[in-house]
Amino acid sequence: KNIPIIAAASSVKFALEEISQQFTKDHGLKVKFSFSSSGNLMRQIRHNSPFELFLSADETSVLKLHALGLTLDKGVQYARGRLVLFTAKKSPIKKDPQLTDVRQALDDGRLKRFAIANPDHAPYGVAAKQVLQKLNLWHDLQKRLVLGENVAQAAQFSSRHAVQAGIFAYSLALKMKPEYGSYLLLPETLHQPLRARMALLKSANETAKAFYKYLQHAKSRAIFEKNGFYPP
Amino acid sequence: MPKTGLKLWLRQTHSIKLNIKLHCQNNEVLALVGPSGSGKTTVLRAIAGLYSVENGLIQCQQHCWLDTKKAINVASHQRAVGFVFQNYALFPHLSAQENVAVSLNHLSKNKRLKYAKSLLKKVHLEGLEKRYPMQLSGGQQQRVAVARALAREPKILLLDEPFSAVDQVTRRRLYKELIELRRSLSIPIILVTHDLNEATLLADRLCLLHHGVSLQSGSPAEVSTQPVSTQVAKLMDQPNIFTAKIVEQKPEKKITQLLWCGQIIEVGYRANYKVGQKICWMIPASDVILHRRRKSSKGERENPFTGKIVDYMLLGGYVTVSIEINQPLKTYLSMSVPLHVARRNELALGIFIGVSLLSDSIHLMPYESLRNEF
Amino acid sequence: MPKTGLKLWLRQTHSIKLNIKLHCQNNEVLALVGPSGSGKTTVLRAIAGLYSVENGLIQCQQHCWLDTKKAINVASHQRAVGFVFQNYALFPHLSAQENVAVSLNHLSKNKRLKYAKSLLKKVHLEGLEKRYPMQLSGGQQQRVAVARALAREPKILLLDEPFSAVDQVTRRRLYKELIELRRSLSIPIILVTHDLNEATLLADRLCLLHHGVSLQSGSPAEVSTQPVSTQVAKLMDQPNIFTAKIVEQKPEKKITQLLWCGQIIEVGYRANYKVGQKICWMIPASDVILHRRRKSSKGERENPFTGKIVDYMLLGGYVTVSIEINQPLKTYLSMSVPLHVARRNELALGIFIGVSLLSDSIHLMPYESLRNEF
Amino acid sequence: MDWNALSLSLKLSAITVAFLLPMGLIVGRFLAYHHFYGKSLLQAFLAIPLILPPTVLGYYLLVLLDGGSFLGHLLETLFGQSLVFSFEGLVIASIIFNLPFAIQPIQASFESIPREIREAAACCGLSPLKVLLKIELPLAWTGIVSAMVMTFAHTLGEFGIVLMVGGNIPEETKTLAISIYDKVQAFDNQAAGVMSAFLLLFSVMAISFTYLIAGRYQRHYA
Amino acid sequence: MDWNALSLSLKLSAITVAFLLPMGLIVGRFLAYHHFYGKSLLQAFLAIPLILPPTVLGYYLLVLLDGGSFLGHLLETLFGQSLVFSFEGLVIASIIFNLPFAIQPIQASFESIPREIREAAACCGLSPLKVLLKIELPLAWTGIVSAMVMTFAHTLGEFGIVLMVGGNIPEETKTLAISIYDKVQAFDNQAAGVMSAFLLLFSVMAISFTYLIAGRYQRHYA
Ligand SMILES: Nc1ncnc2c1ncn2[C@@H]1O[C@H](COP(=O)(O)OP(=O)(O)OP(=O)(O)O)[C@@H](O)[C@H]1O
Ligand SMILES: Nc1ncnc2c1ncn2[C@@H]1O[C@H](COP(=O)(O)OP(=O)(O)OP(=O)(O)O)[C@@H](O)[C@H]1O
Ligand SMILES: [Mg+2]
Ligand SMILES: [Mg+2]
Repeated sequence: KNIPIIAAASSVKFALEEISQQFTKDHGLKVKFSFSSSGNLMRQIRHNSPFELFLSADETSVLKLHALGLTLDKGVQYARGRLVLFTAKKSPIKKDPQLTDVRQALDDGRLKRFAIANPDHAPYGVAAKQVLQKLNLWHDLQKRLVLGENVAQAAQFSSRHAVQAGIFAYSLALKMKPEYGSYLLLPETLHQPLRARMALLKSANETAKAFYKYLQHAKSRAIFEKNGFYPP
Repeated sequence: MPKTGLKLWLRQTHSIKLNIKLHCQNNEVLALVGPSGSGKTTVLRAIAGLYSVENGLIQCQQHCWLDTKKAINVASHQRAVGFVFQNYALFPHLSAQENVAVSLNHLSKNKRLKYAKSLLKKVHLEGLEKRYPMQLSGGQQQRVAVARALAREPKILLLDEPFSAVDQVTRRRLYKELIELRRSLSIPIILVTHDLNEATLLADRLCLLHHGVSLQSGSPAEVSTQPVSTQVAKLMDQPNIFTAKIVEQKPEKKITQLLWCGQIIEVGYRANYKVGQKICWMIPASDVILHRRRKSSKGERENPFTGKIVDYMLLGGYVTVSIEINQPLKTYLSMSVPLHVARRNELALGIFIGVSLLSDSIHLMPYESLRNEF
Repeated sequence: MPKTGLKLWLRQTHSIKLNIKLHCQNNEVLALVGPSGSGKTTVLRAIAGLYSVENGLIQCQQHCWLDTKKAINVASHQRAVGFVFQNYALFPHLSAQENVAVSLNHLSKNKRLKYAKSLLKKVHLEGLEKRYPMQLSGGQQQRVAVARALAREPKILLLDEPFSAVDQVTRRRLYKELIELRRSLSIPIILVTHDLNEATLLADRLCLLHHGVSLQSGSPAEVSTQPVSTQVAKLMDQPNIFTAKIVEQKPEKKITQLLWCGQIIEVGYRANYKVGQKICWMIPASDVILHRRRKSSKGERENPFTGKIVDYMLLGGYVTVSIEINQPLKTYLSMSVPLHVARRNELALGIFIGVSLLSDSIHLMPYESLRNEF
Repeated sequence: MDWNALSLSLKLSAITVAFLLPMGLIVGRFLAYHHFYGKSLLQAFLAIPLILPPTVLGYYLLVLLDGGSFLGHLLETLFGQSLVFSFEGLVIASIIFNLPFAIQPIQASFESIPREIREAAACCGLSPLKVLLKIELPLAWTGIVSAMVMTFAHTLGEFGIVLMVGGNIPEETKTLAISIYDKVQAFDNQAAGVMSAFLLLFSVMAISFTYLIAGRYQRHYA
Repeated sequence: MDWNALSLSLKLSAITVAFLLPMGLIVGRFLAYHHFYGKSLLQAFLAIPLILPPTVLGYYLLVLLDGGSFLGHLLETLFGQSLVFSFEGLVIASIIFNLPFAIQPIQASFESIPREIREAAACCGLSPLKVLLKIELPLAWTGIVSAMVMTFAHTLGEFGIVLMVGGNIPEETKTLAISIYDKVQAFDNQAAGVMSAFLLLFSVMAISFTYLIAGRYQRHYA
């Protein structure tokens, strides 16, 4: 009964499930996941959670827990998230890396709603906000924003008819069925790197540590990449 | 039959079984009596349009309220009925005055309250206008209900056991008020009650219901002393119902003779019975006459019987005794006399007395076997 | 006072006001009568331990159930009372037999059902054991309630208006059954009723309650014909209550004379009243004697009065008439005679008749002003 | 304190109540006085919002109300705007979510009016409409008030559906409950605590007041 | 279909019901038969779980039950383990969340037993315990069944609190409702639809059945 429970951000769900299958195949060891938003997980870890490894979607959550002395060390960065611009099936918006048509659509009224994750607490929301700020769209777009509770909800919103475009994680865009719409990968220069960091928690057992190592292995990197995460 | 007043028949075979025919003239009080569940309330509800019957006709003051053949069925609120419900059904959130004013829908608000006040005065409730139903005693609530029912100037007044919830002293007062009231009204009044005394006291005519069927209608005295069947007699609470045989018919002497308990009883001549025929007969308890102890009076020749007193009950100044006429057959005659008469004649359990059965009070009915059913 | 039976006093000044003292011997039926809200049910509930009073003492068969001074208060289920509730309060989810068996808690399950069956047989309910309360008529429910109350072999039987929910014919049957029943029981029976006839018929003694106070106890005849106050007389539904003045005291002739309506009334000698004193008096309606039309009898010398008949009511074989003795003062005497007597003497509205007031039946009470309050 | 969110929440609650009052009256009264085949099934359907996770219910509402669906398209042309991510959409979601809270107490209070009282009113010559206005509504009012208070309080606190259908737009669909949630997520426990305390205080006061008058009422008439 | 989550949900619901049955009986009966100062306030407090956003309630429960708090410490030493992130913790949260659903119907059903029936039972010589067992429980059973069915259905659907207190751990605290939520989040609409449909079907059946027998009962005795 030493299957460790790994707390992981919802955004890495698909990748992690694949990696853990591979891990079990390679090492004969099993792990369990508890997916939630990074914020929720961090809150739970502060209140005696049974988690042994924490994969955050961002960096700050891990560093904060480290400052509280709840992790073994500062941990490592395991992936780099990317953002996409997504437009629903019948959206009148044309996609381009500089969001020029978004600007245009904003001015001519074609764009009514724009979805991002909540920049107050969701890492991908923070990054999306940075993109919009960098492109000088933040101020004008703010009234048009619908905020997802997390990045998945932002993706849900983006695929709605009522929303013309949205920015969310590349990893989720890969999972979206093409009938909902299409995406465009945004250049990383538009936002601070979405460094996803993980750290072993105080209670980590051997399996957790092994999995921690396995996640940094090239095999895992490949799976991460397949699922929309770039290597750190 | 006059055109005014109420004319009604109801027939139904499903759910509540009904077969009822009755009429009530203006300024007449008709008592609907019958045991619990006999359909009294149902008839009132049908008149008020609160219960839909399969087949029926209800005409009131030349208005047709229901005619199932012509598919006429006037809505409740358009039939001008005054209905006093069994438990009054006052509106608990309205004061006495407002309760009455609800029925004065056609007047302006101001007039309404004024007129309601005057109506409450009529039923002796001045000063209590502002009270809510729960602050009124049973008798006072009943009066509010009556005032409310009358406020509409109804074409008929329906009273469902209006006295059942009040104590005896109040009840007596309310009787008097009803008697006064009906003098001032010229509409039919239908009074539901399961109290025969009440019906006798208050009604001009009485209609006896049983299992949804109207068995007999007539003046209270008539239904009570000349019931059409032993069933009616029993329901009218007659204690002396017996079977006998016709033994002689003397049309010339205007006499019919019965054989009962080995003795001959003479009654007024009844042509419609044959000699040898079995019949049932009854006599009211108050028409069994006691033979005086010491001196005999002329009545004593009329159908004299003697027997032992086996039961003695004192009730409101009157004594009811059971007299054993024939011990093996368990035949008992019930009679009642004022207490002072009972004292003067030293009536008591176990003593033997003589009684006479008044010929005129003996009533014959078709034969039916008399079981003591529960 | 014997040690057995029930002895009770209750006093309370807050919430429901009470000041009640009563006792009831074994094999005695005590009727608690009084208008609605007078506290009858409350007394029964106090006896059964369902209502807690401020100050009181309840002793039954030498057991002390309540003594507020000694802080004794036995729990309901440990007082062996048989309680028949006003609406029977049968357990709706249990059959008649099971309802009775609940009271036989001390027996084994098998014996319980057997004994319950035999008890139901005693109250003439064989064959209906398996029925649920809602499948029984009012009278049958009442019998189940009685059987349930008796099953426990109670030390006292409490009956709260046991006949109010059943119609008259059934009621009469149930009276007979209660009379039979009490013969077989040797415990006190307390019967609450607001029907004076019922109390008179069924009870050995009667206790009159009013606003939570026991006003008078005694045999029904005593309380009814010798009330201690006009209030009691009114509550006992006496129609003839009047004020008068003592005008002469003749101890030697054993006579006291009153002045009433300008005439002298002679009554039996009452030492405790002074000449000139104002008093109240009453006479039962049945003790006002009618003077025969054609022949006079010896009773006619006793306090004769004449007056006009202003009200005539026929009620169950008896006629009640109001006689106007003094028109300006609106003084009316009420009397009742059997219907055949009324017929023979041709009583009718508007005719003048003579009556005698039996001296022995006239009862004097302390003076109180007689308003016709509502 | 997020005053914007508070005023939005109050507005949403008030409008929801304003819509549910007539709906609750019609449906509640109908259920109280009519018996028909499948009534218990209908009542069960009305209880669905109590059972489905709010976010899931919210998701289905989102899909349903969005312009992509047939109904959504219809509503969009009807209202001249998309209902999702708008205050109007929140109102619809809130109405659906509160149906059981509004209907059940109203139904119960109509059921508790004795049939004879209503019949007596008809015999007094009141038309069915006047019976409703003068007799039934005054007698059922505690149930109606209770339904409205519960609906109001419950809309104040509702969160999953509002988040899903509303999209957390400040001054438009960001209600107090969402604001509390956001503060909790952003580790601003103090602000979350203050707002929760306010919400709780208001709700407890409203409900205990309702129970209090309901109790009064019982004592008054029963 | 996530069978693990389903079995976990059923287990959680069953255990919650098992705990709430006696609690609901005790508290519901107490509230039905006793009048005291502040009763309506207490009743309002019992309704709080209806009002506070579940996630927020969940957060406060997390803080409260965690070993760091006094109560949490106490419970931890009592149960020999931390209650948060465990099935036991979920049970506690679920019990708290369902209090109003369990207590209100039970209270109502006890209130509807006429006082005289209970008094008659005492006069038949039954001790208070026997009155409860032989008279009150059989007469109140429809209310009790209704409370239990509602609690069961509602626990199946509860999500916000379970997520917060339980931590979404598969086979331990990941219930059906969370699984549906996860599927919705992961764009697996088909799986979410199937599970929602199952949840709905079960709940609607359970509730309509309850209403049906409640209706029967009314016709039976009233
Ligand atoms: N709503 C109803 N549905 C079906 N049957 C009914 C209904 N109301 C009354 N009944 C039945 O109809 C019959 C007549 O009832 P009704 O109330 O008219 O009797 P009643 O003579 O007024 O009796 P009571 O003296 O007890 O008031 C009874 O057998 C009763 O059980
Ligand atoms: N639970 C109660 N709390 C307060 N007052 C009560 C309660 N029950 C009865 N009363 C009051 O106590 C008084 C006596 O009531 P009780 O029921 O004993 O009268 P009753 O003589 O049995 O009347 P009825 O003939 O109507 O049955 C009444 O004034 C009544 O309003
Ligand atoms: Mg009736
Ligand atoms: Mg009473």
